[in-house]
Amino acid sequence: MDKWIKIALIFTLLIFSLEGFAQKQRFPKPEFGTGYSQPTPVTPEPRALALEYTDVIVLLIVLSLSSWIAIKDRSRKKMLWLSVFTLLYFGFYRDGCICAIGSVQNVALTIFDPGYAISITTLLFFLLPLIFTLYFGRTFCAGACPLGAIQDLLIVKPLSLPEWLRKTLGILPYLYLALAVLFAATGTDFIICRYDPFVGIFRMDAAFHMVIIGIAFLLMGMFVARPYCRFLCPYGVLLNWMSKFSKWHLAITPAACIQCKLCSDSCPFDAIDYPTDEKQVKQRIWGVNRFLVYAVLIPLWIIIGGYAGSKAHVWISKANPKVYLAELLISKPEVRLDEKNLDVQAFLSSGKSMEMLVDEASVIRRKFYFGGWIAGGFMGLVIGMTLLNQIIFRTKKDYQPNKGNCYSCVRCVTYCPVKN
Amino acid sequence: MLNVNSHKQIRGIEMENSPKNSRRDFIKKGTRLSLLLTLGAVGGIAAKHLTGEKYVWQIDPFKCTQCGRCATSCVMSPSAVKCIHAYDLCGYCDLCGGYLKPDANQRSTAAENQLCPTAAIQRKYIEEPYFEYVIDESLCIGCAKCVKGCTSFGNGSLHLQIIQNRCLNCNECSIARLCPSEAISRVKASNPYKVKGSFTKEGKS
Amino acid sequence: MRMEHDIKLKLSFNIALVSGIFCITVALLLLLNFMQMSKNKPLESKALTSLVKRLSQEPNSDELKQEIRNFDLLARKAYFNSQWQVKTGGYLLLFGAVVMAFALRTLIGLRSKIDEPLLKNDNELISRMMTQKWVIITGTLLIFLGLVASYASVDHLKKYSVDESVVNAKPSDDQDKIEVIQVGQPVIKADSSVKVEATSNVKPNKTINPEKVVTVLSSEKIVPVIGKTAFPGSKEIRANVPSFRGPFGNGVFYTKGTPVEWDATSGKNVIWKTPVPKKGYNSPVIWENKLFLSGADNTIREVYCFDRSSGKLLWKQQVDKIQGSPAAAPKVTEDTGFAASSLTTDGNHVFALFATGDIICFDMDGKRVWARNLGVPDNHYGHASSLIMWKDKIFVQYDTNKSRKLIALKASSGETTWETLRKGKISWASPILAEISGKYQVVLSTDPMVAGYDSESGKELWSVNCMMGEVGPSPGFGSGLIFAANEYARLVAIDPIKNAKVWESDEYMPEVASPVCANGLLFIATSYGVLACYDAKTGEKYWVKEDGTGFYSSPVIADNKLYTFNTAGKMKVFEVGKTEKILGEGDATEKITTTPAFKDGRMYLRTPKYIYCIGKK
Amino acid sequence: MKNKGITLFLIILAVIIVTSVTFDYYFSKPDELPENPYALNINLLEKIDNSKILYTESRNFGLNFTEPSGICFSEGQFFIVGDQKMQIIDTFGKLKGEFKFDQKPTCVYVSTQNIFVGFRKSVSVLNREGLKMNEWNSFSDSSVITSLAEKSGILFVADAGKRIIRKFSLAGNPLGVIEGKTGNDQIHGFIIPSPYFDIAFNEDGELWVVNPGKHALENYTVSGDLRTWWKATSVRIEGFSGCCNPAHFAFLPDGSFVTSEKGTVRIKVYKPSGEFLGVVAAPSRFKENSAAPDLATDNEGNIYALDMDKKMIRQFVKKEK
Repeated sequence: MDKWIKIALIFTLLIFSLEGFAQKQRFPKPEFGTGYSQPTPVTPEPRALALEYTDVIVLLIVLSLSSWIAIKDRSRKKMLWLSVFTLLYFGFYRDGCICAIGSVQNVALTIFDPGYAISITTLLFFLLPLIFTLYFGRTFCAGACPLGAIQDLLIVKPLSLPEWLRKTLGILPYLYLALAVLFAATGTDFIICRYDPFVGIFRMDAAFHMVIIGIAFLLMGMFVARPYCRFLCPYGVLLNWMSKFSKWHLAITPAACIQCKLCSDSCPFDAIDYPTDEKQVKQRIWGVNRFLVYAVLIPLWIIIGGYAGSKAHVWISKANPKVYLAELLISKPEVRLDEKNLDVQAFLSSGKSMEMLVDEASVIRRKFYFGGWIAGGFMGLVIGMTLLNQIIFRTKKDYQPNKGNCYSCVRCVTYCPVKN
Repeated sequence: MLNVNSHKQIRGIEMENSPKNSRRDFIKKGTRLSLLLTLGAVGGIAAKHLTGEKYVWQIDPFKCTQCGRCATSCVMSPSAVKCIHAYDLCGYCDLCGGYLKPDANQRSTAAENQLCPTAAIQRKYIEEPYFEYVIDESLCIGCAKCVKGCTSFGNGSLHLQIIQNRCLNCNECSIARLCPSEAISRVKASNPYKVKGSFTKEGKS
Repeated sequence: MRMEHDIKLKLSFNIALVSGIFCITVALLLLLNFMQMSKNKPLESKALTSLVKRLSQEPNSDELKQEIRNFDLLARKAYFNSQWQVKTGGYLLLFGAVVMAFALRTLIGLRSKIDEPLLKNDNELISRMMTQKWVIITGTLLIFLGLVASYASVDHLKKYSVDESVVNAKPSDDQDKIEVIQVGQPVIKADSSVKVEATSNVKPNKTINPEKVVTVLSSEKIVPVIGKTAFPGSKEIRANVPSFRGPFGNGVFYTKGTPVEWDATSGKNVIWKTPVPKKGYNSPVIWENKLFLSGADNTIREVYCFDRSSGKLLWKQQVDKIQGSPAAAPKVTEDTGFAASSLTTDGNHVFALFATGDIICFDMDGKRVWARNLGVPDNHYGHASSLIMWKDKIFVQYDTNKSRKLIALKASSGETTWETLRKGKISWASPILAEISGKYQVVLSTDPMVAGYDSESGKELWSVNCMMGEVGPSPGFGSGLIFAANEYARLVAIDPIKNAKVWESDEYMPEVASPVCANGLLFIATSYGVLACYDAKTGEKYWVKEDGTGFYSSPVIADNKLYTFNTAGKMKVFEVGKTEKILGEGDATEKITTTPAFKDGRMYLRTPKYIYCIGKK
Repeated sequence: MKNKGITLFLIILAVIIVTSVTFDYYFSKPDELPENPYALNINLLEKIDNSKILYTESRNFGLNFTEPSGICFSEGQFFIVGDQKMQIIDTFGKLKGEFKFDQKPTCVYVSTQNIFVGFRKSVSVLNREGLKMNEWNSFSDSSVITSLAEKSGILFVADAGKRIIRKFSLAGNPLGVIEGKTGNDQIHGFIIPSPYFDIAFNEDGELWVVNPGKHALENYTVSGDLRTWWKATSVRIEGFSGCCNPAHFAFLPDGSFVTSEKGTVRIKVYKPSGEFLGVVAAPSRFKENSAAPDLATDNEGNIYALDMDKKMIRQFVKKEK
């Protein structure tokens, strides 16, 4: 009741600032003769803040457990049950929000928009998995990500994809990341959340297209293991970088590899690197020359990419509702008369001048211009680096997980005959 | 077993002796440290704008233009947005612009006269000539038809609010993205509603 | 063992099959439900609408009413049923999927024998070649897409011009010719005699509370406002200081009997001295008995109104809660601050602009009338140009690094009346008003041109390319000529009618202080401490006075005397004449960068901390 | 190639995903969204046949008010109250005088001798020179005074908050109240759901009162007995719509009623008998969902509406045939 009075008081203040309404609001109610008592509107409270902190603690526990399983315990079964728990808790119970993947956008917006405040929970959801990955590999993907868990549980008959396809599709997450950060930083949209394929399934309620996307991904995941994680997840890009330099990482064998090759087919994600075939390496037709060419080409890729990105900024910025509205009003002035166009009508009755709108839109477009350079340059760098990586041969003697791509799911360990 | 052990030993010795490996380790360590620092920096910049408060989405009823998108754009079906009745502002009229169709046949509760598509507003007779209007939240779909009626013809006591125990508090509210009048914004969870003001509770000022 | 294995295999296969069929059935049913719902939305069914329409034609048909009620009930049932179906179907599907997933996993687990490990027989080199090929293809494709997008999309924002929006404005459906009359406010003479006279008429009456009637006017006492002029005419403007550097902003004050000597330390000729709450480099503006200043720091912006006769702070208003106002203040330099722009007033309202782009209007009693944000200026020193107004418009030189604009705002509402995009570079000079050929023009000085704009339409009337650099000094006006100068550029006299330079000089150029012209003489005060007097028409140099310290405060002319303040706070008053003659000196003992205002024989000076009123005691 | 079927299946899925995303992206643009299926169409009510519009707008007087609240026309002058002041303006738009108050006035009535200014809970009596003669403060806390009218030395004060009309002598003595309650079944007191409660005298000296909750105009004797009434309920142009209309009314010299409505703002004229005559100003002339304009008339039958949004007096004159 106290709370309600407080709310009422605060709103009274608000109403005083809106003088136009004040007169209406201050009018007394009828005096009822029948002793009628007036009900108050029911305003249920949102989920308590303490529960948000519980989520962080659960995440921390799940991450620790997952890391422990991957590095010390090495039990696939435990990891499986942990991911079932994650799916139930973070997925179905917490409706898939907030997740570490989406938090990338919140962090980007915080850095670029000083007016936006990020909550501690969100920041921790962003940082904790990255820090864990930096020390233990991508154990977040194995046990603590509900999106990963739902796909992992539905792997039926994983096909091995050819390397060229994996590497080519592997560019997509970078593109998605670049766009997501660009859109978030300009305050345009949170595309990761908007096109999150599984959130609709977690909530058992979503728009039709989201259900379609979600089911399509799950069906795909029966044959291509974890398609979202491997070929779209923007957070995976960051995890990949961290994991490459992780201090400890899941090892297929606890001791020394005996080259039994038993694990070679166990990984549904094609994330096991085979020993280098020295014969083939010697056969290679390209040498230092191509390495140099590719290395020199990287700056060129960056510049051309940045140029293309900056060129595309006009088109990309049309995704921003303000820019879109301003352009609509300029290119089709007749929409002003269209009473069914709610956005235009709302703008016209807002009392804001066209110049102000155009100014705001121009400022946003300007941000897209710089963002276009950066995002394009980044994509150029990614392509250049991917190419360069194809030239480099690192001699590997054993079967070992590729630290960047391995999700630490512990499947391969089961196949290894070497125990202890 | 013996084989494995010896192998291990050999590898161990190799690792320690090979300058290439130790250099690689050093580079790795350095990179890890710099990645950690980068994370720290990102966290630090973000921490500048850190808030311990929880924020939830809410509609400003004074900005709302009753476009109807709350009913169709929410990720929930039916929407987490529902109509709230600020009784303090209500005129308790017999002819309620929010309850009755604009050209209603009679002032009665018959279906042909009701504006609400789901009959979520209940009309109760109090005393001559006053009627109370209560919203059955379980039926309300947030279409804002009654809100528009109440604003155009009445005192504006009916208005839309995001019902916080239904709202999933999405990272980005899909209604806010499409709201033409930018009426939806984040508010502090400690004060999660923007219910229109009241006369009786106003106090004197 | 084998048997058990087979049974398990069969069982899991069957479970997988059954649950798979179950899932597909439920999914199909859901899809069907979805299609049905989206096709004929029960709640908004056309049948129901048409029935209701019919009812309005035959309002007494009970059958029809019954029909509607039945239909309505059905429709709502259908809606809530389908909602229930979706929910239940969703759960069933989930359940089916979980069972199927488990069954399939078991099935595959059981089926897979421990195979011979497959040996990868792909040639790694070939595979790497393929990868390189495809990555290059993808990269090229992305770049190509970006370029195609750039050529296929149109930047409509660039096409936007203000004129267009006027043309495109919603045509009004008013066919009537409506005569619009703006009701003016009476000009209240500030002499107290009216009040005395009026109150003396009051018949004693018990319930009278004379304070309730604040201003009493009988019709004879009212100076009639003629026609549409709700705004002050040039005569009233001359009597007041409605903007930076005096009436019309050209540095000339029309008052008599100004003091030539004073001293802050001894208090000589200091009538009053009041502290100003917050910092600001804006100069005082005055209307009748009220003096206005503004002050700001990076969080708070305020407007102050002082009583001119007593120095009492009459009101102080915060400038906040403005839509579009930035949460964090933009970066400005220390010597610009957030309140560098001087205010302007039309006698009924006062207008203030801040470095955040906030512009606000108060009435004379401090009641907020309107406020808006013009867009946060991108200005590497901070916005510094002052406001000036004529008739019902406030002119804002709103140069930013992004765009150069002269904006006219409606004084009554703050709406943009016109906006002129200017060529050239960002300038910090303030606009002045110059009466040229009987019409008032807004004159601006910027790199590279000095130009005049029509105060009604904002159209550029003339423009002379002669300036350079970061222009700080505002133009001067006198003897029919416009004077503009800037350090490292030149001093130019322009004939605005002929649109041509009359003379120029590059000897002494000011950096901050603006030129002032009166009685055919032009005065320049430079930041390195030179005061120079020229013939306004010919450019002939009459005298030069070296002062050790520089000038930031613009020299002004009041009561036919030239008032100068150097940055050390020393005042020197000169005769406006062809020979140098000092009439008096003063000392503020503080750094002076603002320009004093003169009214009714008194000088008002803002120092870093105080506002002084100086006059003959 | 192995797994041909599966590959095909995967490609189809990928295509589905890409199309879904693209479709969603393109069809959630503001001008591609489906129309509001739940729209309450009140625009239809605003389209009014031109032949029904009997008046044309001829002049506007832009006012210097931020919140005007009441208008009265007397002897060639407008008396406008609002903000914390009253202004007197002649028909040429010349400002003849300004008076300041320490609170916000709600209504004004001008008789030959006096100016009555109503505030929320008090009434001030000024003489025509603007000197305050009297002030009555004896109102209840829940009072909201919305209209004043004077006839033969009795001031009638419409109190919307208490839903009564109070009578005062010019010396300030209360002379009783009119509650509007009669034995008649049709009328049960004044139903006033929002602060709009207007009263006025016609040329014949009859007191007319709006009963907005009933969409009725009622004629009372000075002692408070209901003499006659008429009502018109309809969203169509012929009647009054919403919960509390008409908000304001005034009399033309021939005894016809001029009424104004809030919400969907429209100004209309009714014959003295209550029969609908025609439209003065259609809703399209006003801002949507705005306050009802206060009305005044002059001896020539011109209608003046005080537009609260545009802050001006809008003059409507009869169209010439």
